[in-house]
Amino acid sequence: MDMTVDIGGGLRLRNPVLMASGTFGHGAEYQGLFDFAHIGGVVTKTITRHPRAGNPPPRTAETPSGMLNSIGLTNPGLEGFIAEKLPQLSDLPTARIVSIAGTSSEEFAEMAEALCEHGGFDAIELNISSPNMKDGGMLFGCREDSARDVTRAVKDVADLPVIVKLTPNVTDIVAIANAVEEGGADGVALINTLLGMAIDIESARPILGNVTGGLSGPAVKPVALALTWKVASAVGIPVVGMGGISNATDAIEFMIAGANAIQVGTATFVDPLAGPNTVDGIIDYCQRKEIVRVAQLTGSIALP
Amino acid sequence: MDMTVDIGGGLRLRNPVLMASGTFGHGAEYQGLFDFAHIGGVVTKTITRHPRAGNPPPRTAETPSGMLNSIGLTNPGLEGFIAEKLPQLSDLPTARIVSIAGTSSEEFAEMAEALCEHGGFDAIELNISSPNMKDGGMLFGCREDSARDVTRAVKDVADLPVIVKLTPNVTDIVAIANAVEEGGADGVALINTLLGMAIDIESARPILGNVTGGLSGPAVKPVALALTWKVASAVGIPVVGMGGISNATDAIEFMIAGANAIQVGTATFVDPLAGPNTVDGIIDYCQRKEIVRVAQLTGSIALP
Amino acid sequence: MRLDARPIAQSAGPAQFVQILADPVGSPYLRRPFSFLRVDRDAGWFEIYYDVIGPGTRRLQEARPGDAFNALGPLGRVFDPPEGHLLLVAGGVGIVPLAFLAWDHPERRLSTTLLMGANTATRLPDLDALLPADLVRHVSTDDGTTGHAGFVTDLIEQHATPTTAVLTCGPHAMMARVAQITAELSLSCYASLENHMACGFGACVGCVVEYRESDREDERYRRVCLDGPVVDAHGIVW
Amino acid sequence: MRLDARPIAQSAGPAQFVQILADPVGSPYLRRPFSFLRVDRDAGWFEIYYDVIGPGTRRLQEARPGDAFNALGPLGRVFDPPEGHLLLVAGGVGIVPLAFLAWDHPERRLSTTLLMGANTATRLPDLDALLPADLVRHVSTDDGTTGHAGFVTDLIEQHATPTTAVLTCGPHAMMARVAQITAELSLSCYASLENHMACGFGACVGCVVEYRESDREDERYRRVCLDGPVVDAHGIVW
Ligand SMILES: Cc1cc2nc3c(=O)[nH]c(=O)nc-3n(C[C@H](O)[C@H](O)[C@H](O)COP(=O)(O)OP(=O)(O)OC[C@H]3O[C@@H](n4cnc5c(N)ncnc54)[C@H](O)[C@@H]3O)c2cc1C
Ligand SMILES: Cc1cc2nc3c(=O)[nH]c(=O)nc-3n(C[C@H](O)[C@H](O)[C@H](O)COP(=O)(O)OP(=O)(O)OC[C@H]3O[C@@H](n4cnc5c(N)ncnc54)[C@H](O)[C@@H]3O)c2cc1C
Ligand SMILES: Cc1cc2nc3c(=O)[nH]c(=O)nc-3n(C[C@H](O)[C@H](O)[C@H](O)COP(=O)(O)O)c2cc1C
Ligand SMILES: Cc1cc2nc3c(=O)[nH]c(=O)nc-3n(C[C@H](O)[C@H](O)[C@H](O)COP(=O)(O)O)c2cc1C
Ligand code: FES
Ligand code: FES
Repeated sequence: MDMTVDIGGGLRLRNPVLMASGTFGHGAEYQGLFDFAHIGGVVTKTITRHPRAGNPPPRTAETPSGMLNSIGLTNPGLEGFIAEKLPQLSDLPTARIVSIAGTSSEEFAEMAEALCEHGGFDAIELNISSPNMKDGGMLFGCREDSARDVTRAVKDVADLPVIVKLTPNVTDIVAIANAVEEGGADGVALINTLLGMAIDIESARPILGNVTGGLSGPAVKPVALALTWKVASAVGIPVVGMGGISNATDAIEFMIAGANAIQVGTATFVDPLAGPNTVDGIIDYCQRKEIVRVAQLTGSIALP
Repeated sequence: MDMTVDIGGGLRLRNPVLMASGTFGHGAEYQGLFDFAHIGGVVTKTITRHPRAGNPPPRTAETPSGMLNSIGLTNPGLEGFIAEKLPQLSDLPTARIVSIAGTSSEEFAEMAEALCEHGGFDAIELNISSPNMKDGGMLFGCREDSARDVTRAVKDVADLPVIVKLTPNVTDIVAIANAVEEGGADGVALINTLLGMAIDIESARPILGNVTGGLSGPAVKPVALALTWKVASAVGIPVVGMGGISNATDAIEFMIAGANAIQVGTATFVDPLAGPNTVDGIIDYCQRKEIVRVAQLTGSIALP
Repeated sequence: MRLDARPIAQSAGPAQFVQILADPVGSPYLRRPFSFLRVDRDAGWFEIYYDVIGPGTRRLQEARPGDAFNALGPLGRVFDPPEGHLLLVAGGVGIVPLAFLAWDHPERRLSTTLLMGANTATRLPDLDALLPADLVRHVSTDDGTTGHAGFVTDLIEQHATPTTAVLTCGPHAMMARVAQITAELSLSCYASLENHMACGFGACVGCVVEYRESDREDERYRRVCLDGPVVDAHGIVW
Repeated sequence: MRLDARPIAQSAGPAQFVQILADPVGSPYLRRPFSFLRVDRDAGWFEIYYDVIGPGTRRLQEARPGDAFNALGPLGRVFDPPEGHLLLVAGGVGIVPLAFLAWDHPERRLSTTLLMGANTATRLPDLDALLPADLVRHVSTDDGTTGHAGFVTDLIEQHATPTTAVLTCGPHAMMARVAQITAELSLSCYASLENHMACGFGACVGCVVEYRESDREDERYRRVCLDGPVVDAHGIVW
């Protein structure tokens, strides 16, 4: 069976299962638990130009079938990442995607250029959709013009595939997806977290130190699937779907809706083997259904 | 203890718990199960100008801690409602709010005018936010100008309080809330359902006959709470919060975030007494916390 | 599975169902509908019988004697069987409401015949445990491992009289075929539908079935939980 | 609660913890962290001890002998107690990791003292069941119903020697007070933190605590699950 999939710009994955940004550290945390060659690839925690401490704790809160996080992009910054994390990442026997976020198109481009010059990874994911960055992170992803511009600025300097990660917190995600396609994106990834909040009624305080955070996990899966279907039906570039994927059944739903590959995020916190188990489950399904190329699943939805 | 709350236009509720539109029929379904004088009020299933059959089944699908629905505003139309449902509704010993949806500002106004002339209820809720109406229902709620215009058109003819119900499926719900306040809304209600989808991987078919539907239930509570907090912090009119409220703890979270009243929706399907039990739980909480007026809870959030 | 619940048991009638909360903490979130298999109105209990297929029925299966469940019912309309010969056509757990009719109307058993279909012998439930001993039954399996070899619907014609009324419950495709055959034979036919339900109360308008004829647009689709679960099989769109 | 899990039991060390999935069907969704109370490395089991406070611990409480749980561990760093006299200061279920230290280092018990505080006598756990018999212990209750009347932190000074090292686990306010008092007494102090955890693995960066000093901005907050759960109580911002 052929499990390989293309996710844009010539990047071919061994199989369609990636580990989502911010839920897999830089890979090292899970080493020893499973063979990374078993999954399609990993996306790093988002890197910013300068080191960031992140938001004050508490940073996570459980919600029905999901969780809120307000991590706030804790990361060692571009130089710190290149010096300390990239060497380890480069050694992983799977596709390595570096996620970056900037405060301006220029900063995005500067980071992409520095990373590409250094090398040692396979693609860039532009995080224009984090709800946990006060200095504009999400705004890029909320407007067509800025989404297009930042994509173009990065594409102008990057010689690796560029995947743009979209926020669900918009009126018309298809318009944003079209804009980044116009900007030259090799692929789109969706969804980042939904804006959410929780309050402790005994103290009347928000549970998160940062008041609001991003909702993820099975609770958001129906939203993510609807948006993946809409975007995949509208763009001509590959789509990486995510949001609440915990197992092969979930992953296959996204592929049927139009995703070329998927990412497993929060589920890894509950089951560190969620990623490789998803790969195995997709293989079982394809065998049972006599599907010879997993890519045939993509967009195979039977509409009424 | 004073459990009364104002939700705009002079409408004072006996207590802050309303039954949400589309989850309580026209009230008759639950008669006999509890005393309606125990809750703050009921909102009818949304009425349209003409009778609607609704969408093809299946119309519901369970999701993690929630459900999707694509009912599609099945209703007997304005005349049918006035002739068959309104008399029963009028007899209920609690506040009666009629939810309406139109395909144009004129149609909204026409319906509001006819209903107000007839009387027998206490307020109108404008549903400009249903994801299940193909002919434009949601579009009104997605744009500031149309949201403002439809509100103004209804306010010009209605002599009862007008509450506008907002959709969460927008980039900037605060802008929409401000627009309907400018349009003269007496209050805002939020959230309606989030757009969602589910697929059966055995058949590759969408589970809902209408492909996509609206997500509700505990899964959406964090999103609803964040948006309620944002809107309540921005507008000068009362806010009715909803989305995943199943019990008093949930209801109190919304009030602390800024809601003047709340609605119980999907939870009623799981527990028909969710509404009255929520009232009792709020009373217990206020007694324990020595809060003499429930309205003091509104906006009492302690930010860090 | 037997549950003690006097108010439910006392008022339960044929074709009605109960909505059970399989997990109070919300996983799965919605209640699950089950038909009554038997009730003892004096002792105040009712029995249900189910296939384990997903999270809800798995939780029920894990239950141990003494566990409590939140159950809401009886819901739906009582089915009053018409006079004359009654032919019950069951597939899978669709046998449950049909068995209850037989249990609840002992006086009708002599004029009732049950036809039960399955893919293969091992998929047949234990009919002796589910049915009154004096109820006449005929079995079919698709693969012929027991009883008639073929579809259960093949048996309808030979067991029907011109005044027979048919009541069916089972997989959609089977019921649709029963409706078609009975139409050809000009027999009246009722189907006990098992549409997916959210509330079970008539409030969500989710469990609808499309009627062939309706006076008004908003009555084209009607609620199975309130109008049914038994509907005139010739009146709906299969 | 005792769980058979040879690989976990064999490698578990003081202060480490285990992440237990209380419900495989996802309610509650996340795993719950619990300290080891005792382990038997030969027999291959470990014990946890918990207060029932929410959905996760309620599910554990409902467990019956023979039930299986998915547990991940041991997680966190092993705490190697420094030489010399050790003063353990516990509040509530914070006693668990401290008890494990005493169980696991029998040779240290004679040079160890445990102080245990509670609001009132009835809130005290059964110390004889939780602690090795030869571990010296002193109790305090806020209302004086048993032991010293007042805060457990009042007892620190009288039980400390100039070279005592203090290890504390319990409510945040208590640990903060222990940190303050030990600073005043110039004693070294370690705290076993119980921050809310999502992954327990270092992957989510959610369980962080703020350090007083850090070379770099991204190290200002550090992960309790990886860096801890035991941290230098004087090195963090309380
Ligand atoms: C009126 C009525 C009477 C029924 N009587 C019986 C019976 O006596 N014995 C029996 O075994 N089954 C009966 N069913 C079907 C039973 O309700 C489902 O098998 C059960 O809900 C499955 O739940 P689950 O969580 O185990 O499986 P899931 O994995 O949730 O679902 C498996 C299948 O059951 C269907 N289903 C799930 N939830 C519901 C729901 N809320 N309402 C209807 N269908 C649902 C799904 O569409 C799916 O096809 C009845 C259904 C109805 C509507
Ligand atoms: C390293 C560590 C060791 C612990 N050891 C013990 C122990 O030995 N005995 C014991 O009784 N308790 C211990 N706890 C606390 C225990 O994890 C919580 O009591 C438990 O998670 C509560 O879950 P719940 O669903 O019953 O309650 P909930 O209602 O979910 O939560 C009640 C309280 O527990 C906290 N909590 C909930 N989930 C988590 C989580 N994932 N991580 C941390 N805190 C959480 C919440 O903030 C809340 O204050 C430990 C916590 C940590 C981090
Ligand atoms: C704790 C946490 C941290 C995250 N950090 C990032 C991040 O740094 N960059 C990013 O693009 N997405 C981040 N995400 C979003 C995930 O990559 C993913 O888009 C989202 O969680 C939805 O998928 P899921 O439901 O499978 O987790 C984070 C999510 C979580 C839960
Ligand atoms: C089955 C169903 C039907 C609904 N119909 C309507 C409707 O007719 N009009 C409307 O304004 N909202 C409708 N809603 C939305 C609810 O009123 C509410 O806004 C939403 O479900 C979120 O609240 P909840 O999570 O408490 O249900 C419907 C929701 C459900 C689940
Ligand atoms: S199940 Fe809700 S109307 Fe029938
Ligand atoms: S709990 Fe996830 S990093 Fe510590």
